Amino acid sequence: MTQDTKFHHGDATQNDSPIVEMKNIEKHFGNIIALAGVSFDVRPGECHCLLGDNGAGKSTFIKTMSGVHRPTKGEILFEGKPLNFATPRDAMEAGIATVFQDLAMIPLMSVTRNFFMGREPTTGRGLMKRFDVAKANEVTIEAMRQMGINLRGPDQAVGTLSGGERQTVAIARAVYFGAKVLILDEPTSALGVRQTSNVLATIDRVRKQGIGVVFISHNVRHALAVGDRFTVLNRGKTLGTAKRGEITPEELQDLMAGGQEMAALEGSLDGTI
Amino acid sequence: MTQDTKFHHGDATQNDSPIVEMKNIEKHFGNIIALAGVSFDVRPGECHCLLGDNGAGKSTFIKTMSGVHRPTKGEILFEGKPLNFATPRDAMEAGIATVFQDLAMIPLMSVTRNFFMGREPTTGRGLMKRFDVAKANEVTIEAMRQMGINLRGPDQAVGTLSGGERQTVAIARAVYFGAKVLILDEPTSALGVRQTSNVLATIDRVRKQGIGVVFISHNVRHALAVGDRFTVLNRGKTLGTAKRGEITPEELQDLMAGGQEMAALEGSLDGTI
Amino acid sequence: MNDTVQGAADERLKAEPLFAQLIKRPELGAVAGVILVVIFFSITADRSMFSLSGIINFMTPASQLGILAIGAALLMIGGEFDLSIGSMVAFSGLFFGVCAVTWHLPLVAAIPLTFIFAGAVGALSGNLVIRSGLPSFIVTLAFLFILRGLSLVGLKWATGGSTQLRGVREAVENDWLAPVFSGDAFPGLFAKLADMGLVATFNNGTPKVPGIPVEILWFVAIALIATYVLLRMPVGNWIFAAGGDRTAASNSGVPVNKVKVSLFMLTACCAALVAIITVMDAGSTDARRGFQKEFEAIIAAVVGGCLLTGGYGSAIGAFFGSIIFGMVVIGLTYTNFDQDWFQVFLGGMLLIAVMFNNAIRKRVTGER
Amino acid sequence: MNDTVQGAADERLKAEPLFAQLIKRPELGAVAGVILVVIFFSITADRSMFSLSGIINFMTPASQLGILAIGAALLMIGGEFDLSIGSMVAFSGLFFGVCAVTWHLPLVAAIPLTFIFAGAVGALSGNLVIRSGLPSFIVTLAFLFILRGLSLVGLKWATGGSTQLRGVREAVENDWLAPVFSGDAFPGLFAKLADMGLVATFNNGTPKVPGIPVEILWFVAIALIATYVLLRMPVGNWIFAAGGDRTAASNSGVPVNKVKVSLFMLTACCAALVAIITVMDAGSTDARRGFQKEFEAIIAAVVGGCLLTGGYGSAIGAFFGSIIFGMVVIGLTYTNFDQDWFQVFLGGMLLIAVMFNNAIRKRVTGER
Amino acid sequence: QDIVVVAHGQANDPFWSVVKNGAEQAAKDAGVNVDYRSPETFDMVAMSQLIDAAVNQEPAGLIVSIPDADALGPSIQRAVSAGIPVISINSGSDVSKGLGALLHVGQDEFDAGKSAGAKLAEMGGKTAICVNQEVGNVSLDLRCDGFAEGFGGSVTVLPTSNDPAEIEAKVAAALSSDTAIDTVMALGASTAGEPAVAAAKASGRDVNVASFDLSASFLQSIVDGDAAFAIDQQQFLQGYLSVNFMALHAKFGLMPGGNVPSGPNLITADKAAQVIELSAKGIR
Ligand SMILES: Nc1ncnc2c1ncn2[C@@H]1O[C@H](COP(=O)(O)OP(=O)(O)OP(=O)(O)O)[C@@H](O)[C@H]1O
Ligand SMILES: Nc1ncnc2c1ncn2[C@@H]1O[C@H](COP(=O)(O)OP(=O)(O)OP(=O)(O)O)[C@@H](O)[C@H]1O
Ligand SMILES: [Mg+2]
Ligand SMILES: [Mg+2]
Repeated sequence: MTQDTKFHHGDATQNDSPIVEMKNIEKHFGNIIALAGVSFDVRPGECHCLLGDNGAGKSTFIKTMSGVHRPTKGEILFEGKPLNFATPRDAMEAGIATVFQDLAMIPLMSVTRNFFMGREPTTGRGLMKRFDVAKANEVTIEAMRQMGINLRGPDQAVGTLSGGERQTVAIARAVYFGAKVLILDEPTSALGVRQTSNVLATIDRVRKQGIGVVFISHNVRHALAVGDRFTVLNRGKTLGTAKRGEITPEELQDLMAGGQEMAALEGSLDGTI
Repeated sequence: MTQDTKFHHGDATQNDSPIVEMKNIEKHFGNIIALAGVSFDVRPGECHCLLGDNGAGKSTFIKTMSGVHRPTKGEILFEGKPLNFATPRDAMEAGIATVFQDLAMIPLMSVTRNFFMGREPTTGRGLMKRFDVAKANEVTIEAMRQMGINLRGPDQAVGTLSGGERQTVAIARAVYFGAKVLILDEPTSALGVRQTSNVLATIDRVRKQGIGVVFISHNVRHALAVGDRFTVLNRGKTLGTAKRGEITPEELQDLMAGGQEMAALEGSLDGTI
Repeated sequence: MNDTVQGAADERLKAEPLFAQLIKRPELGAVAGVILVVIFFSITADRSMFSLSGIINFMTPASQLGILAIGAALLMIGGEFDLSIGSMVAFSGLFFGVCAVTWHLPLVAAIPLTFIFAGAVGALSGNLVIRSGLPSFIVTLAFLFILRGLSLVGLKWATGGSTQLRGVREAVENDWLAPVFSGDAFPGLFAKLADMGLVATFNNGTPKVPGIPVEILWFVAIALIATYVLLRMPVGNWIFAAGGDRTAASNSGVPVNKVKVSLFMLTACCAALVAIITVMDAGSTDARRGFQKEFEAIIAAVVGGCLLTGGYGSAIGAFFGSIIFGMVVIGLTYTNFDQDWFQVFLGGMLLIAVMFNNAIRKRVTGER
Repeated sequence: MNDTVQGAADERLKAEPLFAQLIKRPELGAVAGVILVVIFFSITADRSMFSLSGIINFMTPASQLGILAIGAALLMIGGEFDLSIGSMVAFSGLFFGVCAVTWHLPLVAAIPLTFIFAGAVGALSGNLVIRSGLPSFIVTLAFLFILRGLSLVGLKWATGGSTQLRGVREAVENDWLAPVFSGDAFPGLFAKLADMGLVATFNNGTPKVPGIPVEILWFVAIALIATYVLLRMPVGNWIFAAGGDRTAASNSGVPVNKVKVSLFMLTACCAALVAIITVMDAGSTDARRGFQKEFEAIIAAVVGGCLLTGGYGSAIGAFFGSIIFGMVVIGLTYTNFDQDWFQVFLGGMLLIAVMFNNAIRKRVTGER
Repeated sequence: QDIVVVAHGQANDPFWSVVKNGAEQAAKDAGVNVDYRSPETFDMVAMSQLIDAAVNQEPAGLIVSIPDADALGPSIQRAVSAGIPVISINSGSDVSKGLGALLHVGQDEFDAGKSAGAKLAEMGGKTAICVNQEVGNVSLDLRCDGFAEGFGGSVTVLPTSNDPAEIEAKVAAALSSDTAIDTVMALGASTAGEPAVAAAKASGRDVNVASFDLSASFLQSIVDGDAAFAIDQQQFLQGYLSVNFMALHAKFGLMPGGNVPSGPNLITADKAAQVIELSAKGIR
């Protein structure tokens, strides 16, 4: 394996103003309080990791960012202007692409159709304007191959793909369409080692193009490998934000566990899970 | 964190005859060949890891083991006798519990009802025999707490749980009901660090009780932390089985990637993904 | 909220008023609709609608519908449809009529035979659905036509050419089992109450309400039992699971196929019960009995909060749904509206009742 | 399989015969059912059933049903139901009749008005479904009653008390637009063919088939357009997505609500088209027009392979489903079966056709 | 010899099943083959298609009911121009000749309603409800309209489904909310008539109940004095005579010179008893 290439981890372009800024977001579901005031921002060209225990509210938070939920309280600024995305489509048109934890795929539809769902490429003009199936198939197969998955064919139903294959479709789609901000909610959870390294490399590549990345993960090592800043959530609140280099893996892991004791396992895992 | 306890990794009781033995299993879906002849066995008290790239056929394989799919070809021996589970219920009654990759939960139903689905505890006799809701709630809350999740209440619908909370319900359920064999298909994919260490510790504990564990993971470090034997699948075929200690993490990772080149990432990840 | 064990207080939970807790349950949502409809009619309808005899008057058809609706609701929660319910009423009515009139069987034989027969037909359609993997909609639709057609053929055969089989009342008049399935319960009590002046009487002194029609008692009993089964029996859990996601349920060890076939049999038996009650009450059966009842039963179940996609709903909801439907259908007759507007009114009331109940629930529980 | 770009051969794929590839598609599954029904009738029915006039005879009702069924199929694929289709036929028929007869509007005004009107009602019910979050089943059910009731009220108002509005034929007779929506197309051609002896004639020399009824042309055209839209237009993808999983679709940027409302409007317009064609053909309309057509349309769509749960199906499937249904309904009259057995027969044939098509598909594609 | 009957009433409709029985009896007696066909519901479009289907088979004779001359006219004319002899039954006596039918057997629904209305008015009725179990079915609507005209007093149409329990409850509701109602006219004996009798009885009031068509139980109520009368169209004759005429026409070219009225025929208490048995067998 090539050992010679290292990621560039210079100062993220911290001086740029944030693309998206979220202030004191609260979100309640009936009597359940999922977010109790969270602030967060993403700058162009940085990878901001959102970490935290299960049920901390990470997915709920990025869903308010991508227009799925409307915050119960709090303010969202997009490129400096207050904004409320009414639908995910609005967020997408503003340039935010998201890989949701549940992937947002239609099991009965083919890979290609899922890939381009909502943003189909067309060919022809006027009345003859139609879904460009050939091009769509080509793009899909190619995007998947880049992520390390060789599809049998682009018309296999997504419901019959393996867990990792499905997750890869969602990631490839978001990367393809992510114009300004790319949000990834545990994108590597079901991926094989090869695919995982591809995704991490992709995050790095995308960031270098000046896109802001929000990366949610439970894997400290993955977060540290690509992250520029780290924000930790716990029980619906922020525990704080750290910059790359300001925090050790062990400290970060402790924060992610919500400060609670972990089961005895360290011996065989070299410090981090 | 406690550093003093180490797992016991003595010879798994390799001399015992296997609980489940699968010989030359093939599985076709229409014209798609998912498994092209895979052999595998689990012995009491061992943790046998099933590894492999995305789409290699791991989930399909364990689904034939737990009675969901009927193999197209091949033989299944349970405690030495040829057997074909007609339904997952049969497999369960024989003592096999499974955490499926898609978790097999009903989103609209409460946590407790999902936990005990199919195997409800009852109280009373005769006509008064009824679902013992109080006991079920208690067991659920307690089992979840042991895994590191504090539920708000046992009657929250599973569909509104976070990804990791949901996965924990599935694991806790399988551990509670797994009598002879426990099959875990990527159980830690959505878990936080604390929950992950709990699950790994649980696998260890369960194995010591003489239960056979089948553990699927994409995380080399997790596999090495608890596995006794490692079988690697690639494109529907076995690449071979190795015992603990006979293989280095790097070799294993190479096998899991299907022998293909990985993207350049090693620098920041200390060798394994 | 009796499923709850509350641990230590959790800062991630807001306090929830009891009312909100109650109205969240599918069982109780439909109550809001009932209240609305009652208010509407107390304003617009003749006072006699909510007199004792008026209530019994609309509760009788509501009960007959409700028995079907509860069966349909259970089946819908289990993820399937039965469109053959209405035809089944006609068909098992015919079967029962033939048992009683043509074969002169006593009720103690005729009634169990009818149930066995209906159950067998239900098992047949259920097995067809399971085995073929076809949607139950299409399979039971075929049964809708087949059973309706067989009822006609059977009636003509049994009567020598007519579409109406009569003489059931005479045949069962003196059977000891008859009071369980027909007529009014507690006549003595009501006579006494009338004497005491608690129940209104006709001029000749007989009480206006001679008793509670047995179907109402059956209806209430079945609603209670079904609720108990759904919420407190393992099989209730299986029904929810089978309807919620059949693969997940089956993978978790729920015997999905058995559950579904049993539900088909249950719905068929509900239809048979309604058939027995109505045939004995009317004394006759004809080829059009139960026409479109499958439709009304599904309406009542959906009004009561069942999801068409399965996995969610309640028997109590179907109970109130049937009452809403029964009240609206009969209620207009008590008002001064032009009867030509009947269907407009029926549709409008249904819509308003469901929207109201929905709005209340959203408002109270803060969903959006 | 025109969606496929095949890369290098993959050892994880078995070769698949063309036939298997074709029958896998929802579009073509229903063909097996059609073939079975044709075989059945060629054995049991009078020869005239498959003469040119016989085919046109069963294709006419099949087309009228099919236009509705294609609309219903698109809506079902989009995840919703419309139970008000049948009532919509009556209601827009009345509206059209009033335009033509009472207001003496020329067709060029009456027809667009009718479509606009129907579309508006469709938009209304669609918006109610979306806004309230209620199942479309219950909302459109309310519309079923409301529109049916309004048709009755409207008819009485328009005719001064009757439930039948007559005189449409006379009112539109000489309108230049009439041939597009009524009567037979290509009469000249058929007359010539008859002269040449290619089309059978009655004893008096007029051709048995004066032309192709326009509804058949509409039916075929709509089926083709709908198929094109579903498979080759972005909005087709949106329809599948909206029906497959509305949350996932919406999260992926599909404008789910707009898609659904448009589909409701489309179904309403299909109903209006059928209303216009049948009212002009019959020359009259009454309060029972289109009764239970919603039901038949859904049957045809399901027979043609649409899933009730949404997200799967095809317009071509609904096309063949309607033909199966039309053929079975009319076919019986060409056989010697007693009308009493009609429903048994209809149910049986439906069941067999669907099971057969299902069995063939499973056998061929190796599903289980 | 094939004769086809296309009627607007279904084979499972109590009224039409008697027509069908009559037609079958005639077929047996005359040695011809008869097919009875009807649309699944009251549906004029479907009915015209059934007539077309019948014409395609070129039967020896076609017998139709004509509840909507506009909708059915073209199909009937097509039959006539194809040289198929046509007889109309039941409804359409006014348009039958114009469409080319040889003759009409039956009685107009409107006239039957009118005579029933007149009779009930004569019995002292002032306020009536007309129980219609299939609103929009034009032939039933005509019965109500005729009744209203003959009755003269106030008439309200009570729309119902054809579920006996619902009809009984609705009639009871109408009676209890409007105490002026003294007459109930049901449009079908077994579906609407019997429950109406039960409701009237339970109300404890003196209400005249009459019904169209016959059913054994309703006739029994007439005998018992719970119901006033039933209007019999003797629809058996509509089926029997039309088929018989058609068979004779096919064999010998015979055809009566004018329309044959099959009713109306009021069945009151004195005649009811003797009809019960026949009614139970589907002949009356
Ligand atoms: N629709 C909802 N209704 C009620 N509660 C909800 C809903 N969605 C989320 N929650 C609750 O809010 C909390 C936060 O959920 P969220 O999915 O955001 O967690 P997360 O941080 O993404 O966890 P994970 O790492 O396990 O994915 C959870 O405890 C969950 O139970
Ligand atoms: N029902 C099915 N129909 C068709 N193909 C299927 C079906 N189920 C699985 N497959 C195919 O079989 C292959 C193996 O899938 P499987 O889910 O077993 O992979 P896996 O090893 O579990 O992968 P992952 O690590 O991503 O979960 C995949 O390529 C998938 O596309
Ligand atoms: Mg999450
Ligand atoms: Mg897998």
